[in-house]
Amino acid sequence: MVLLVAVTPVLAPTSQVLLTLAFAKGLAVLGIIVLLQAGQVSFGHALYFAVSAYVAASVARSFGGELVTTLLAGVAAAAVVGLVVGVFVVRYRYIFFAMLNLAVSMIFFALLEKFYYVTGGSDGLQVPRPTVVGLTLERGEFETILFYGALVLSLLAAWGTHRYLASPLGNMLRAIKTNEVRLEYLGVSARSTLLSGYVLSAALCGLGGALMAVAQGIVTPEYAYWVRSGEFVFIAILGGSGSVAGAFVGALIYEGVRTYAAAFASDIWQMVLGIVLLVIIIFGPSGVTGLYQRLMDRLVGPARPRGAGDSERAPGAAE
Amino acid sequence: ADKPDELKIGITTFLSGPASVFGEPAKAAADMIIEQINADGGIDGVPIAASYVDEGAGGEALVSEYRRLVEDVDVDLMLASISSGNCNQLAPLAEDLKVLNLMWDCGTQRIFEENDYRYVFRTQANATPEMLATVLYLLKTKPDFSTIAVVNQDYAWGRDSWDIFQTALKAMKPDAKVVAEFFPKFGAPDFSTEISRLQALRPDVILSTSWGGDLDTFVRQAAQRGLTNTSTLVLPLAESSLQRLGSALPPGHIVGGRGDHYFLHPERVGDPAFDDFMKAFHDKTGAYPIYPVFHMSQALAAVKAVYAKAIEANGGEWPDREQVVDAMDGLSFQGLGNEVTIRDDHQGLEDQLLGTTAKSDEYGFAILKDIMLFDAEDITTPVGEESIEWLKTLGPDFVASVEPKTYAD
Amino acid sequence: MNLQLFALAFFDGIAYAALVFLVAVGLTLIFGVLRVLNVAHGSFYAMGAYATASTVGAIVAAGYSPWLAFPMMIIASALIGGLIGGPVEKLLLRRIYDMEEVLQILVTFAVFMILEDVQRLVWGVQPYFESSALMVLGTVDVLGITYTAYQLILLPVVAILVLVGLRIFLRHTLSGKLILAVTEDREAATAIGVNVDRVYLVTFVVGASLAAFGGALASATTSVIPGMGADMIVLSFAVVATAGLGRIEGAAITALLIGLGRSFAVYLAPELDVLVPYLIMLAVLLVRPEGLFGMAHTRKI
Amino acid sequence: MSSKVLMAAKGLEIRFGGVVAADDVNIEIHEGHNLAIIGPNGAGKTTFLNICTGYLKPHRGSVTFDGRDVTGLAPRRLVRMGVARAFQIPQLFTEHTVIENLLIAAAAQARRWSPLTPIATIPERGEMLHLLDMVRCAHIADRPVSELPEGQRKLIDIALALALKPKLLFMDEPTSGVASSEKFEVLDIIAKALAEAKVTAVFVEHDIGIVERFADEVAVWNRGEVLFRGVPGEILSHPDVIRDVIGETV
Amino acid sequence: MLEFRDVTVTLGGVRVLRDVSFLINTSDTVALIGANGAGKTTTLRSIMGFTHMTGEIRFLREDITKLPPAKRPGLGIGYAAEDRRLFSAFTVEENILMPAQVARLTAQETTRRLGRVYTILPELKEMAGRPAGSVSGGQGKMVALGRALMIGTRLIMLDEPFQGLAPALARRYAEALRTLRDHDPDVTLIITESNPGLLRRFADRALVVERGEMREGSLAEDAPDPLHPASPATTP
Ligand SMILES: Nc1ncnc2c1ncn2[C@@H]1O[C@H](COP(=O)(O)OP(=O)(O)OP(=O)(O)O)[C@@H](O)[C@H]1O
Ligand SMILES: Nc1ncnc2c1ncn2[C@@H]1O[C@H](COP(=O)(O)OP(=O)(O)OP(=O)(O)O)[C@@H](O)[C@H]1O
Ligand SMILES: [Mg+2]
Ligand SMILES: [Mg+2]
Repeated sequence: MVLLVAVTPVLAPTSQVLLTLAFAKGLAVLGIIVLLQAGQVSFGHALYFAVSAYVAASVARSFGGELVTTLLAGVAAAAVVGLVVGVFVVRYRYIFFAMLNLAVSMIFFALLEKFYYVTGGSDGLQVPRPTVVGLTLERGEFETILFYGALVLSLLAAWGTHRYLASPLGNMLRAIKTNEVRLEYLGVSARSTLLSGYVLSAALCGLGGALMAVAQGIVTPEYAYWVRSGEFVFIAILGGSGSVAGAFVGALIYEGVRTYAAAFASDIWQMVLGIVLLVIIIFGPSGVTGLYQRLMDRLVGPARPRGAGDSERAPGAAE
Repeated sequence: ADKPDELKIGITTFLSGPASVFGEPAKAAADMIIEQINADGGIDGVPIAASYVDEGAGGEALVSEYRRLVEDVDVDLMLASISSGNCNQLAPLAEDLKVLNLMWDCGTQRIFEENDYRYVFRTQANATPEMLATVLYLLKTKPDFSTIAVVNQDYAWGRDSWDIFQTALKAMKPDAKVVAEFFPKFGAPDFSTEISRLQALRPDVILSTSWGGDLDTFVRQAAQRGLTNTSTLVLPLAESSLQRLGSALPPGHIVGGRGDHYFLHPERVGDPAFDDFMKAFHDKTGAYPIYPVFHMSQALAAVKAVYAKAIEANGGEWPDREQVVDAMDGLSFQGLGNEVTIRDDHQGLEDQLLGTTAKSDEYGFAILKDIMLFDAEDITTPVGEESIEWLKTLGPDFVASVEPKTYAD
Repeated sequence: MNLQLFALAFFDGIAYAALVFLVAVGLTLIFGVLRVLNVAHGSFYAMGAYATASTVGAIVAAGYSPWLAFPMMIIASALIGGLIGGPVEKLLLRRIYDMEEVLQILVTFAVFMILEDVQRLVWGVQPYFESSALMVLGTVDVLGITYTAYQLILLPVVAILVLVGLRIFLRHTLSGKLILAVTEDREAATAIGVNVDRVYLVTFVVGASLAAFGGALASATTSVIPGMGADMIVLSFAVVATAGLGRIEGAAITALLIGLGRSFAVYLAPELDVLVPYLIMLAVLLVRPEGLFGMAHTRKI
Repeated sequence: MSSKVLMAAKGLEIRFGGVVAADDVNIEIHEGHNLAIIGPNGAGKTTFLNICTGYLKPHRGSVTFDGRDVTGLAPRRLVRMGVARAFQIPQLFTEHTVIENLLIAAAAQARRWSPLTPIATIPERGEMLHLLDMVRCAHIADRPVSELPEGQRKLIDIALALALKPKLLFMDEPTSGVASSEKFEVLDIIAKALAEAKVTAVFVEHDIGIVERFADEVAVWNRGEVLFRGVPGEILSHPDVIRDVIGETV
Repeated sequence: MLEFRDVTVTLGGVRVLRDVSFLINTSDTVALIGANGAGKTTTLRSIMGFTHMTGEIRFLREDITKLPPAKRPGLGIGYAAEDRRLFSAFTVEENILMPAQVARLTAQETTRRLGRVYTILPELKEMAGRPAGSVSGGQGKMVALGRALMIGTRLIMLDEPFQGLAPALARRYAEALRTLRDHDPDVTLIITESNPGLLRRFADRALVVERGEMREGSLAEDAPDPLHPASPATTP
C-alpha cells in the first residue's frame, strides 16, 4: 500500500501534489482520530491547521525560510496554542467540547480576516517556496522532495500515533470514552489524559497545516474555517475512526473523489461525495479500513469474533 | 507548430455556493460563445474545447484540478478565476507551470502591482478603476453631499474596495464625513440593525460594494423600511442585481457594472452582434446578460485575438505556446463591451460605466439613466504605481479633469 | 449610548432573535430526542425558504392575494418536513441509531451535501426574494425609525407561540412524555410498549418542519441563496450547545442573547458582530458547563 | 479497638432535596478490621462510600485518612493515597477487553506513562492475569467487557480495585449479581488475598451469610444514620436489625 | 402459554442459546437458573424481541417471533430488566404509570393497577414523588419491579428482582408475589434469581440454563447451598 503510493508520482506525475495535499490532510485527520479515541469530536481543529500554516508562512516570509524550520515552527506554534486552548476545553465533553473548539477556531478565523494588514485578510498570505537544506529549488524538484518528505512524515506520525494509542496513556485516553469515573478511581486525571491527547492532536493538525501551506504556496483564513474542521472529521470517519491508517486512506479517497467529482461532475460533485459517503457508512460503518478488514475476513476467514459496536447488535442494546 | 485537433481551454468558475450567481451565467455565456466560434470554423480551423472547474469546491480541489488540466489534459490555456483569493493562488502556479492564464473576472488590484508575471494576464479592469469611476460619478452627479456610510461584506473585496473608495474620496472631497462603517458577515441574512442605525444617522450617501443575495437583501430591506427615501445608495456592483431586484430598487440610486457592462450599453446597442447575443442569451437563460457574461466574452475574445495575432506573427503557421504568450502584450480585443487593451503590466484597460436608476415599464425592473462612460486610460493606476499611493496624489481638481462620455436619456 | 438607541437596538435584537430561535428550536428538538446532531437541518431551512419563496412568488404573480403567503409558509414547511424529512429518517437515520455519534453526524452531513445540490438543480443559483408577506403587514414607526411589522411584531409573536406550544406538548401531553422517555432509553421505552420508531419519525418530521418553517419565515426578509443553509447550521449548533442539550427554553434564551448581543454589537462595536454567537457561547459555558438549562449528567455508581 | 485508625468520618451530613442521606455519621475504620455495612435500601450506604472516596463532598463533617484531612479531595488523590473502590454498578471500560481494563489499572498504579510502550508489554501483565484467575475470569481475559454478563462485570470491577494495591478497599455490594453457587468461593479467595496484602476492606452487603463470614465488624445504617455497630454475632442477632434488615427467619 | 421452539441466539459471534425448546403453561411460576453468563437474561430479552434470533417463540398460541418489540407489552407482558433502566427525568410514580398510559388504559383501570402495585411494594409509595434518577440502587430495582407489574397481566418477567435488596425486603416481596400469583390464575411468572431460598418460596418449576442449553431442573436439588448452611437464604 505504502509502496503503491510511493511510486504513484513516477507513474502519474500530476497526482504528486494531490497526494501531498492528501498527506497534509491525513496528518490533520490523524489528530482528529486521536481525539475520537476519547469519544470527543472537535469541530474546530482547523484552528491548529491554520495557526501552524500562518506561522509557517510568516517564518517562510521573514526568515528566508528553510523547509525544516518552517515546518517545525508551525508544529510548535500549534502545540503551544493546543496546550493553552486545551487546558480550557478538556473540561467539556461531547457537543460542548465540539462547539467550544468551533468557537475558538471561528474567533481565530474572524481575527485572520479582521487583521488583514497583518494576515492579508481573506486574500491570505503568499508563502515563498522554502529552501531545502539551503538549496533553492525549482517547483518540480521541490514538489518531489515535498511529496517524499510528506510520505515519510506521515509514516512516522502514523507509527508514533499508533504506538501512543497502544501505550498506557493511549489506553487511558480511550477509557475516557467509556468511563471517566473509573478512570478517576484508578488515580488518573481524565482531564490531563485528554489534554495530552489534545496537544498531540493539535501538533498533528499543525504538521498538516504547515505542510499544506508550503505545498499550496498560500495560506488563507479558509484554513481556519469550520467547514475545514468538519472535513477533517468527515475524512476520519470515512477512513475508519478506529485506525491510524484510516486517516490517510480516508484523505486519499476523499481528495480523489472530490477532485475528480469536481472535474467530471462539476455541478453535482457534492451530491456524488455525499452518496459515496452514505454508501460507505451504511455498508461499512467502520470506514474504508473496516470494509477492507471485512473483505479480508471473508476471504481468509475471520481472525476473531468481532466486538461490540458492529452493526449486528440488537436494537438499542445500549450499555 | 502543428495544428492541434482542438484548442483546449480550462475555465474555472463558481458552480456552487453564493458566487454561482456570477459563475453560472458566465458558464452559460462561455458555452454560447464557444459554440458560435466553433460554428464559425473555430480558431483558424481549430475548434475550442472547454473544461470547467468549480471554484466552489475549495482551494485544494481547485489547485489539484488546475494542475490536472495543465499537466494531464494538457490544455493550451486557462481562464481563471472569479475569486480574488483563487487568482492570488493560481497566478504563481500558472507561472511555474508555464501556462497562459487569463484572469477573466477577479478584481484584486494587487496582483500586477506587487508581482511581475510572464504568463498571467487580466482581460478586464480591477478594483481601482471600478471604485475610482464610482467616486467620480458620485462627485459629478451629487457634489454637495456631506456624509457617507458604508455597508460592505466582511471579506477581502468588501474591505479592499472600501479602502480604495475611501482613499479616492478623501483625496477629491476631503470634507466628506464617514459616519458609519458596517461590515456584516458574508451571507448575512438580515441587515435590520444596520438599517435602524442608518435611519438614525441619516447619511446622504450609503455605499455598498456587496453583490448577489447580500446586496439584494440589503437593498430590499432598506427600501422596505424607507431608507432609500432618505439616503442615496451607491452600488458599484448592482448591475448584476437589477433584474432580480425588480421594482424594489427605486429610482435615483447609483449603480455600476464593474466595467462597461450593461445590456443596454449606449455605444453597443444597435451593433447586430451585441443585440443578437443579448437576445439569444435572454432566450436561453431567461435573463439579460450581467457583467460576468461580459467578462467571459472579453476573455474569449482575447483568446481569439491572441491566436490571430500569433498566427500572423508566425507567418500563418500555428504558433507554439510561448509565441501565444508573446502575442498577449499590447493585445486589443473586443467582447460585448468596448475594446480592451492589455497594458505592459498585463493589466487590461477597460472602460467603466455607471448610471442612475430609473423606473422602466418596459422591463419591469430599474434601468439606468444619466449613464457615464469613463475612459479606462483616465482612471486606471499608471503602470508601475501602487493604487492606494496613486489615489492619494489625486486632488479635488481631478474630478473636473476626467470627462466621461455622458448619455442623458 | 442614549436610551433611544438602546431601545432601537433592543427592537432589532428581538426580531433577529425570533428568527434564530425558530430555526434552532427544531434542531434542539431533534438533538434532544434522537441525540443526532442534524447537519441536514440547514438544508431543511434552505428548502423551506426556497419552497415558500417560489410558490408565493407564483401565487402572487398569478394575481392571487398576497395574504395567501402565510398559509403557504405553513404548507410548504409541512411538506418539506414530511416529504423530505420523513424519508431521510425512515430510510437513513433509522439504520444508524446504534452507531457512534460521529457516524450519525456524518450521515446527516452527507444528506446535507446531497440536498445542497438538489436545491441547485431544482431552484438554480439565482437568489429568490419574495417579500409579499412582509409587504402586506406594512410598517410601524418607533422613535422615528421605520420597522416592518413583520419583523417587529409577527416574528416574535410566532416565536413565542412555538415556544409555548412546544413546551405544552412536551411537558403536558402523553406524546411529549413518551418522547422524553424514548430520549433517555430506547430499549426501556420499547419494553413498556412505546413504538420508538414512530416517536423518532414524528420528532424528526416535526423538527425538520420547524427548520423549514424558519426558512419560510425568513424568506420574506432575506434573499434565498445557495449556501444559506450552511451558515444557519453553525449558528443553530451554537444555540443548541449554549442552551443545554435539547432544552427548548434554553434555545429561546440563547437566541435572545444572540439577537440582542448582535444588535448591540452593531451599535457599539461592529467589529464584534460576527463573533457574537461564539462569544456568548464561550461566556455561558464558562459559567455553566452544561449549557444554560443543561443538567449535569451523573453516572450511576 | 486497639489497632490504628485508618479512616475516620466525623459528623458527616449530606442531604439531597428532602432526603437525608447522611445524618451525623461518625465512624472509624481500623486497620485490619473488615467492616461490613448493612441496612435497608436507600439508607445511605452508597452515599457514605461516595463521601469517603471523594465522589461527594459532605455538607458538613470531615473525613480523615491516615491522619490527614481528606474531606472533598478528588477521588484520584485518595486513590493515590491508597484508597480503592469497587462499585455497586460495575464501572468498567466497556470498549476494552477484560485484560486491558486490568492493564490500565496496573499502569496507573505503577505510574507508567511512557507514550511509546504498548500496554500489552508492561511487566505487570502476569500479575494481572493472576488476579483475573483469582476472580475466576481468566478464561474471558480477551473478551470485550461490553459482551459480559452482569455477574462477571462485578468480579472484574473488584479485580480493578485490587490491581491498585490499596491500603483501604471499599466494596459496594460485591456479591450482588454473582451467582450464589460462586459467590462464597470467590469471596473466600478475595478475602484471603486481601488479608495477605494487608488490605482493610469496607463492604456494603445484603447477603447476611457473607457478612457473617467475612466481617470483623458490622455497622447498621438506617435513614442516613449509623444505628448500631459491633461484632457480627451481636449485631446480627439484635431484634431491631432482624426486623428491619434481615427479616424474620421462616 | 409460552413456547420456545429451537431458539438460537447469537450475540457478537457467540451462540448464547442453542436450539432451545421449552413450554411454560399458564399460571406457572418458573425460575430460570444458571451460572453467571449462562444466558438467563438473554432468554428474557428474546421474549421481549431485543435479540436477533432464529427459531420460533409462541405466546398464547400465536407466533410472536416477528412481532415488533413495542407490540409485545400490549399482550400483557411486563418485564423488569436486571439493570433497572428507569426514566430518570420522571418521578417514581410517573415511571410506574407510564406503561399504563402507553397502553391507554382507562383511568379506573390505571388506578386499580397502581393500587395493586403499592400493595405489593408499599415502599414505592413513600418515594412516589422523587425523581427516578436519584433513588438508590435497591430502590431502583423496586421501581422497575413496580413498572413491570403495572402492565404484566399475562406474563411477568423479572430479571434478578431481589438483587441488591435488603433481605427483609426481598423476603416480603417474594411473599407478595406469591400472593399475587395465587389470586390471579392468569398470570405467569418467570424469574431469574440466584437466591435459591427465595425461589423455593414460590416457584413451581426450575429451568436450568447451561452451556447454551435449557433443561428442566428440580428446585430442591438444583439449588443446593451446602457450603453455607448459616446463610439465611437457606435457613429452613
Ligand atoms: N453483545 C454481546 N456480544 C457477545 N456476547 C454477549 C453479548 N451480550 C451477552 N453476551 C454473552 O451472552 C452470555 C449470556 O449472557 P446473559 O446476560 O444472558 O447471562 P445471564 O445468565 O443473565 O448472566 P448473569 O447472571 O450474570 O446476569 C454471556 O456469556 C455473555 O458473555
Ligand atoms: N445524587 C442524588 N440525588 C438525590 N438523591 C440521592 C442522590 N444520591 C442518593 N440519593 C438518595 O439518598 C438516599 C441514600 O442513597 P444511597 O444510594 O446511599 O442508598 P443505599 O443505602 O446505598 O441503598 P441501596 O442498598 O439500595 O443501594 C436514597 O434515598 C437516595 O434516593
Ligand atoms: Mg447502594
Ligand atoms: Mg443476567
